[in-house]
Parts: sequence; structure tokens; C-alpha cells
Amino acid sequence: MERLKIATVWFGGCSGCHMSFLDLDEFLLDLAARVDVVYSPVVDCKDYPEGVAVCLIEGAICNEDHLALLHRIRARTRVLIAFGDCAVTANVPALRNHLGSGNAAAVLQCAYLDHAQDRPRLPAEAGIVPVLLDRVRPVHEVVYVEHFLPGCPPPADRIKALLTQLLHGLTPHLEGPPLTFG
Amino acid sequence: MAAKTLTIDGKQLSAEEGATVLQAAAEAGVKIPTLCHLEGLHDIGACRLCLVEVAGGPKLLPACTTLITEGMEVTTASERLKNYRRLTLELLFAERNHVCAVCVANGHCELQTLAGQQGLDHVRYDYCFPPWEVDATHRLFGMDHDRCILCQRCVRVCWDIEGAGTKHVSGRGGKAKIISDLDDDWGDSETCTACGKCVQACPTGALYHRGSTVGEMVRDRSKLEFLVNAREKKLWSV
Amino acid sequence: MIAALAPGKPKAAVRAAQLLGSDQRFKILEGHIKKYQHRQDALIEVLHKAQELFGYLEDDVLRFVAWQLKLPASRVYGVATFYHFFTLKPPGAHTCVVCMGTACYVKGSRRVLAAVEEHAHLKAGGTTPDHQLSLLTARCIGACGIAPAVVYDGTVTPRQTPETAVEHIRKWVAS
Amino acid sequence: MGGLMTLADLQQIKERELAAQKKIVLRCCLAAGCCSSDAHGVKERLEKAVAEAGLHHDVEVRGVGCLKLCCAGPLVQADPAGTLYTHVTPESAPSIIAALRGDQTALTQTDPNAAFFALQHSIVLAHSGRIDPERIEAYIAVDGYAALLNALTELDPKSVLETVVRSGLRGRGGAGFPTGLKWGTVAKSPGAKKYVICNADEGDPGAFMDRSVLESDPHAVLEGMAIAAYAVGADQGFIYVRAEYPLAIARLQTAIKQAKRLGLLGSGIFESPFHFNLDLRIGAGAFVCGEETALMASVEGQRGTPRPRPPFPAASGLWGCPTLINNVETFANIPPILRHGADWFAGIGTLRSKGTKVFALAGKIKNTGLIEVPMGTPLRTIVEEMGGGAPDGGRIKAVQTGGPSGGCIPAHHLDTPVDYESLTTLGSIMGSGGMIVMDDSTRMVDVARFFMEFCMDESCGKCIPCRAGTVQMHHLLEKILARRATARDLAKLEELCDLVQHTSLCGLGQTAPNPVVSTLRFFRAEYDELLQPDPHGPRPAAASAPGATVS
Repeated sequence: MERLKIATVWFGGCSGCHMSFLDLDEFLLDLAARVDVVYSPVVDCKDYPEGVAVCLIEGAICNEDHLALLHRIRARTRVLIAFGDCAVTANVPALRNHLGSGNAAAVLQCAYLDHAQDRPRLPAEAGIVPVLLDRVRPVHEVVYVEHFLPGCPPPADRIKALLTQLLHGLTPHLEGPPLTFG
Repeated sequence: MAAKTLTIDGKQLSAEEGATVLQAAAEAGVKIPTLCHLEGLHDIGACRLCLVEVAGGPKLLPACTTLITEGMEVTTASERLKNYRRLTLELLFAERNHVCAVCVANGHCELQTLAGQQGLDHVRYDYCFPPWEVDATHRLFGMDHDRCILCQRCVRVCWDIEGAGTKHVSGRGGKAKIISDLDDDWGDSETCTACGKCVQACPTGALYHRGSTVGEMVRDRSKLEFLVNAREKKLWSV
Repeated sequence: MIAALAPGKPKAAVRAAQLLGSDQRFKILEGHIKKYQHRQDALIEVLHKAQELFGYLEDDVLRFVAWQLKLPASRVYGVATFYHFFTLKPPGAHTCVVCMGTACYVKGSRRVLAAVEEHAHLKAGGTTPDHQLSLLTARCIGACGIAPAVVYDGTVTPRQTPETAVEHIRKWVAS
Repeated sequence: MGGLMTLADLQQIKERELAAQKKIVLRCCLAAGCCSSDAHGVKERLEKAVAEAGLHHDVEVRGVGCLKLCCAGPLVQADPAGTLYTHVTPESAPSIIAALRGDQTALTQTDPNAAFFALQHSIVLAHSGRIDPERIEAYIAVDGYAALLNALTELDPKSVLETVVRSGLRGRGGAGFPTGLKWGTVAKSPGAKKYVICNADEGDPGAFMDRSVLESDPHAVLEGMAIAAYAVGADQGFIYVRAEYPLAIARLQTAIKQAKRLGLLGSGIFESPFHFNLDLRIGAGAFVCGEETALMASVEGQRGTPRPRPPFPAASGLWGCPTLINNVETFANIPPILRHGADWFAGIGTLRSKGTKVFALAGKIKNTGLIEVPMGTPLRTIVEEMGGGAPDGGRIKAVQTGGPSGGCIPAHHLDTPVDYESLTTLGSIMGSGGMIVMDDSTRMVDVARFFMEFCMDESCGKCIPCRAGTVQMHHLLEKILARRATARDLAKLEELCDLVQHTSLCGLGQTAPNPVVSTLRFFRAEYDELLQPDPHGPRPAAASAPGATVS
């Protein structure tokens, strides 16, 4: 059987969802036996490859790099999973959205200048520091997403259930205690 | 009072005349989702989550304000109703800033729980991200308008049970807002008795005890029922 | 002496008495409220009169009405903010109300409004910093037969264009 | 006089009025439309010119209500010839006097027998533009209050009710509920105290029928209300009129004062035990107050938020008492029905929609103004023959009826007869009678957005589907208009329309999606044109059967 290509990606989030993924413990070994993790914060790979079967997306879409990569991911992946509250609802990263237009500048000003303890300076390096979007967005507001795993973070057994069903070629159906935001 | 017989989701049952569909269903063990309903307060039929189908009529009726009639056939959980409930909840989540992960009511929130029960795993409408503020001027309580769903439970509890009339709704439509007195800072209110009933009544994290942090705001709804029974029926059963 | 037992802010009654003494208009309003026998269901009528007297409904006026009708302030505020006709901010010396009813809309009231907004550097609902002009929109003033209509200082004016509207407000904005 | 009015008194007033009638009457329209073009100046100048010419024994200058052709105002009509002068100014007014003497006049005229006037059938507007609405004597002279007198002295409440039932009159406020049935329910409801309310909160943008009726013939509404009160057993009435209609308010105040002075309102009317008190309540700018439960909340001095029905107002309304609510035009139909009989009224109109309907014709049409036509008149007759079609060579594209609760009827359905059922079939409603004509230059998605913005701003905020649903629908329409939306967004819009229609608490919410639904039904191509391709949308079914598995 051909080994499936799996990816995980980390956008605007705290990496807690990835921690929850690592909480899968020995299931990770079962997974490793069946799939290749071709792109992930824990894999040293610069480019998102073609022909990926499943991608777990953690985090909200906050900057132009996120946006560009997400479009590439959508084009090269069969099934996207919005992974955790930041990806599903934009969550905490989107708190700046309430400030209205110009919020990105306001947030940078507050964090890097007004409250800097040492050498106040805006991070700016063309081509390296990505430009913030004016509106932090959940993943499905940008591209079509097949499955959603809300939770902050989503519990490990839920991740396992979803991946197992997907790998067995089933239409995922999650049962048991309801999954909620938060 | 006379009893009426009716069917709810295929179950034959009888309930007292004057009972609402919601009460009759509860007695029969059928749970109909609600948000603006709270035992002890008069119902206003605002949240539309308890809408049910009644055979013989095209209109959906709110279970909380519809009285039972003889021979009534009620359906509470058709696919159509479940879909409407999901959409209504989606609208609520998109309307204000419900950030469950950092909410005082996380894990104890009726909105969050309902969303889970209705299988809502994401919101398809664009979030509005309105700029609401937090009123933290009261020495005991806080009001976070970001989490408010305008169910008016706090208003009704303040008028109907406490009788102070501190809380009301100002403005209208999406700009409607729960206020204290003349939209004063809550801490400056001359009418608020600091009884805390509104905090107990709130279904979400909009009203909270100061000092409670994420997930710590647990409510005691039974106190309101206890009070109503004590006042109206002179029965003090804790 | 009794006041000494309740230190702190003056109670509503004391404040109402102060207002009565401070401004003749409160006396007139009180007379009007008496005419309605202090009936609580006359709240909207009373607010109409109050706005007529004061031009807008400032906090003191609302508190006075609440006190007179023995209603909680929250109810008075809730009602005053529910209806578009009541304004809680002082209006400008002149008002320009662009009707945005359907008939006016299909006949170009949007362009009329945009022209006025641009000329006065003002958004609908706002007042110029010098308090000379308030720009408002109306849902429909029922003057559909002569659309698009604009109300300048209470005078309904028919068949307005961006040019005629700007011409009309020019003197108010310039002065 | 006060309370001792009798048939003889009424007769006497009428005879005095008729005796004082002068040979020539110059009727000056003083309705809001013409007033905005200085109709008062015209009237003053005419009076002066009459005096100067020494004609005051022969010529009366009379301020009257609406002369209907609003687009050509200020209007002056000269009796007995019926000559109708248009666009009269204070400067040009004196030449009307000259014309009376046979001189040439440069004043523009319009043919009073043109289709716009000739095809009208005036019942509600019978006195509009003819009598001085500020004088009760003028109303009495055209048999005003005779129907009330007859009801109180000759008929018992039951037979009044029966007459209204037999007439087939249906509510003119929008929904078309049978008026007699409503009255009967209130009459039957137990309770010592009952109320009658006249809904004059004409909130639909593009509608000014009720305003014109109130400005032109306020006593007809008062009389209709008194008759209704007698029929259902009420002794207190309220007229809830919007603050945006200052002239209508002033004329109602005058009318109520006059009627009270003559003892036609108050206690012991026409020496009968019936008493009826009438008060005016001024709205304060809330469209939702047109909804009856919201209106009652407003009359009680509350926020105008609706409540679930049942209980209906007929059983539990104002302060919990049985309450009859009808709109202005409905009440104005009552005195003629009692005067001429139920059969006469039932003989006009169609099988299920009896009588006439007043429409406010506006928008992209030559003749804007007020028309009253028998129910069942084809839309084409109204907009093409009477309205004269689109101006400036444009083509009529659609007719919007029913305001924000209604829909857009496309030009190819213009042969539809105007009655309650036909309009509903087309996804619109009769509504209160606003009729806005749209031509080729109107973009229908923009029209839908306009109405949605209206509903969003006017939502009271009580129930979630209306409060939050209108915001999302408006957002989606803006997105479509900005060419940023995809087919998925359109699907979401349609889904929301369905939700808001079926789950909102009151009529405002339930009908808020109508303009979208009806434009989608007839002008879907205009939506599709604005949609963008969706490169990141769901995979075509073949690429990943069933939906989202990986194998």
C-alpha cells in the first residue's frame, strides 16, 4: 500500500494544538508506520510538497505569509483539517480585529514601542518579517476546509479518532462527548 | 385544573391545562434547547431555539410561550429544526466576540454547551468582531458585552425578582446593549442592590464575579428557583 | 438634617429640585407631566415635549423625567434610545435631513447625500465641529411624489440634486 | 354644544354649509407634497387676488387635502369647470383669477379627465382634495358623521358588525385579514374595558397613502373608529401616528378637538349611552411599531418590541385588554360602507378582495402621486395608463410593492391583477400600498441591499434571527455587490433567508428576506453576474467521493 503523505502546519497559534498532537503517544508510532509526515514544524522541510493527503492546520491566518502558504496548501492537499480554535474561530489572535481597521499598526505600536522595556523598535525587514493582515481570519474564511476539530486545544483522542477514520477511507463521524469551542 | 393529552415526539403524555409546551416536554423527559428561558422568569420567546413544529399549522412556535392544547402533536427535533438551531447558534457566535478559550465561563457556558450538543464545529458566517467594552466598575461584578447574547435574563431577574429595575436594554438591533441606569458605569449605579442575581442568571460569560478567571465562573441557578418559590408560593425548599 | 444621614451624592429628589430651580424649561416640562397626571405610559409623550424644549435629551433631562414619572432611569434611557426621533446629543444650529426612502433612493438620494457629506466633511448622523450643521437621514418622510426630497431646517424641499443640495447648505457650512 | 348633537343639528350644519357655498371654488392642495413647494404661499396670494378683484362674494379659496398628482404640485383646481392648474407659484397664482374672467393664462394645466384621474375610483379619497380638512362642518356637509349617527340610533352593535362582515372588507395594513372577523373576535372577547387603535405608523418607505388620508379627510378616520368602537364595545381609542407626519398630526389634533366640541366624541354621543374617548399617540421613529404588538408596547410608553402571538391583541392587547387594531385606510372605509351598504361595497373589486385600494405611485414613473383603484385592476393599467410609464424613454423593469416586506414584480408580470392573493403568488404582498416603479437603470441586487439595510437598522434586536440574521444577509449582499462573493456565499444568503423567514419573532423579521427572495426569483442572473469563481471551494464530487475522505 502506498504510504500517505501527511502534513501539519503552524500559523497564528500558540502551538498548543501541536502539543496535543504529540500527546497521541504510541499512536504516533502506528501513524509513522502508515504515513510519511512530509511537512510540519517538527520536520525539516522548506517547501510544502505536492500530493499531500491530509494537512492539520493550527492557528489563524494573521499575515501575508500565512495567506500565501495556505493557498499553496489548499492547491496541493486533498483534505484540510482546521485544527484547534485558532484555526476554526481565529480565537485569541483575532482579538485585535475589534480595534477595527489599522489594528495591526496599533498592536505593533502597543507591543513593540509603548511597552518595550528595552530598545523600542518595530520589527521590519523586507522579505523576512511578514506584513500583518488587517483582519485575522479563521482558515475556512480563506479556503475550503473539509473537517473541523475545535477545542483549545482539541483533545488527543479526538485527533486520533479523526485521523484513524480518514486513514481507513471512511467519511469521518465523531461520536461521544460533544466537541466544543474553548 | 383539567389535564390535556398531547403527543411530543411521538410520546403520549398529559399535562395540566395552562402548561407551556416546554413544561410539558420537560415533564415527559424531552429536552428542548433554550437560551432566553430561565425557570422563575417570565418568558419572552426571544432566542428562537425552542421553536417546535405543531401538526396542523405552518408556523414554528416557541415552546416557552406556547400553551398546550388537547390533542396537540409536537415535534421538537426534526432535521429542519435542528438545522435552524445550528444556524441560529452560528449567528450568535458571529455577532459578538465569544472567545471561549479565554472566557470566564468556559466549560460552564450554556451557549458553548448548546453549540456542542447541536454539533456546531465551526461558524460559516464572517465574524463581526464588534468593538464592545467591559464594564469593570462594580466592586463585585463585571459585565463583558463581548459575551452578551441579549437574552435579557439579567433584565428580567432585576425587574421581576429583585425589583430594582437597574438593568434594561438600550438602543436596538445589533446595537442593543444591556445597561445599568442611564447607561452609567455599573459601579456608579444608584439603584443596583449588588444582589448578584443577574450574575447567577447569565447563560454566558457576560456577567461574572470579579476575580474569576478562565473557566471559573460557575453559576447557581437553583437559587433563583428557590427565591421564586419562596416569594410566590411561600415554600422554602433549598 | 436628614440629608446628613445620607451623605455622598445628592439623591434624585434633591437633584430634581435643583434642576427645577435652575432652568425655567424644567418647570414647563413639569407642567406638561402634570397634564398627563404623571402617568408612566405617557413617557414617550413626555420625551417628545422634553426634546422640543431642550433640543435634545441630555442626562439631566432624562433623570428629571425618570424622577417625575417614578420610573427607573434604565427604562427611560431604554425608551429614549429605542426611537430614532430622540437624540441624546446636541444638534447643530441647522439640520439637513436627506430622505432615503425607496422612492427617493431610486431617484438618486444616495448621490445627494454623498455630495452633502463631501461638502460638509460630515457623515450622516454627525454634526460639524462648529455645531452649525447636523446631517441626518430619514427612513421615509412620505414625500415620495416629489422625490428626492431633503428637509432643510424643517422645510421639505422637492426634487433635489447633488448641486441644489450643496447650494442649500453652503451658507451654513461656510459661516 | 357638547354631547347634545342630534340628527337635526347635523342637518342644520349641512344646510348652512351648502347655503354658504360660493359659485366658484378654487381648491388649493395643502397636502405635504404641495406644501413643500410653497402651496401656502399660493393660497395666500390667491386670496389676496380675489379680494383685490372684488370677487370674494363669488369665489372661495379653499385649502383642501391631496389633489393626487403630486409630481405636478402645487396644484389648484377651479370649480365648477374642474380646470386643474399645475406647478402654480405664488407669482403665477393671480393669473388664475384672470383666467376666471376669460383672460389668457400662461399657467400649465393638466387634463382632469386624463387616465390618471379618470380610472380612479374614489371611496377612501372621495373627499380628498374637495373639502377643507380643517373644518368639521365641511365634513358634515358631505354627510360626515351621518353613518355614526345612523349606527348609534338605528343599529345595534351586532348589525354594524354584520354589515362590515358582509362587505368583505379586508385589512388595508398589509396582511389582508378580514376586518369583520377581527371585529367579531374583539366583540366576543370577555372584558369590561376594550380599546380601539388606529395604526397610522405608516413606516414603509415609499408609502404615503395613510398620510394623505389623514391630511385630507381626518374626520373619516375618526368616524370609522367611533363606529368600530361601538361595534366591539370599546370606549377608548388611540391613533398612533408617526412623528414624521407633523401636518397629519396637526390636522388630527384639530379634528379631535372639533369632534369633541360638537359632542361627536366623548360621552353620550348623539344622545345615546355610547361614549368614546380618543387620544393621539405620537410615534418616535421605529418601523417595527407598525407591528401590532410592538405598537401596543409603544402606546404603553415602552420600547416598541414585539411579543409572541398568541395571545392576539383581540384577546389580550393594550394593558391586557381586548384591543382592535386596524390601519388608517381600513377605518376610512367604514363610514362609506355604512352609508352605502355592504352590498354596494362588495360589488366593487374581485371575488376575494373587495372595494378599492389606495396606492402611492412613486419612483421612475411620469405621474407620481396618489391613486385609488378597484381591487383587481391590472398593474399595467396602473403604471402604464395611469402612471404614464417610465420617464425619459426608460423602460419599466419592475414594480416594488409592500415596502421592505414586499417584493419586486418584474415587467413581464404587469398584467397581474392587484389583489391580495395575486400579489402573494408572485412573492410580493399588497402591503399598505406603496408602489415604487423601477426602470432599466435600477440594479436589483442594490435594491435588495437597500431594503436589507432598512430592516437591519429597524430590527428591534429582541430575537436572534432578525437581529443577527439581517446583519449577515446585509453583509453578504454587500460582498456580492463588491464582486467578492462566490456561489457559496449566495447559498448562505438563501439559507439565511429561509431561517429568518421561518424563525423570527414578528412580521418585520419574517418578511425581511422578501426583497432578496423575490429579486432572486425574477432577477437571479443579476446576482450570478456579480459572483466570482471559487478556486478554493469544495472539490468536485468526483475528485474526492463522499466529500472529504482521503482514499
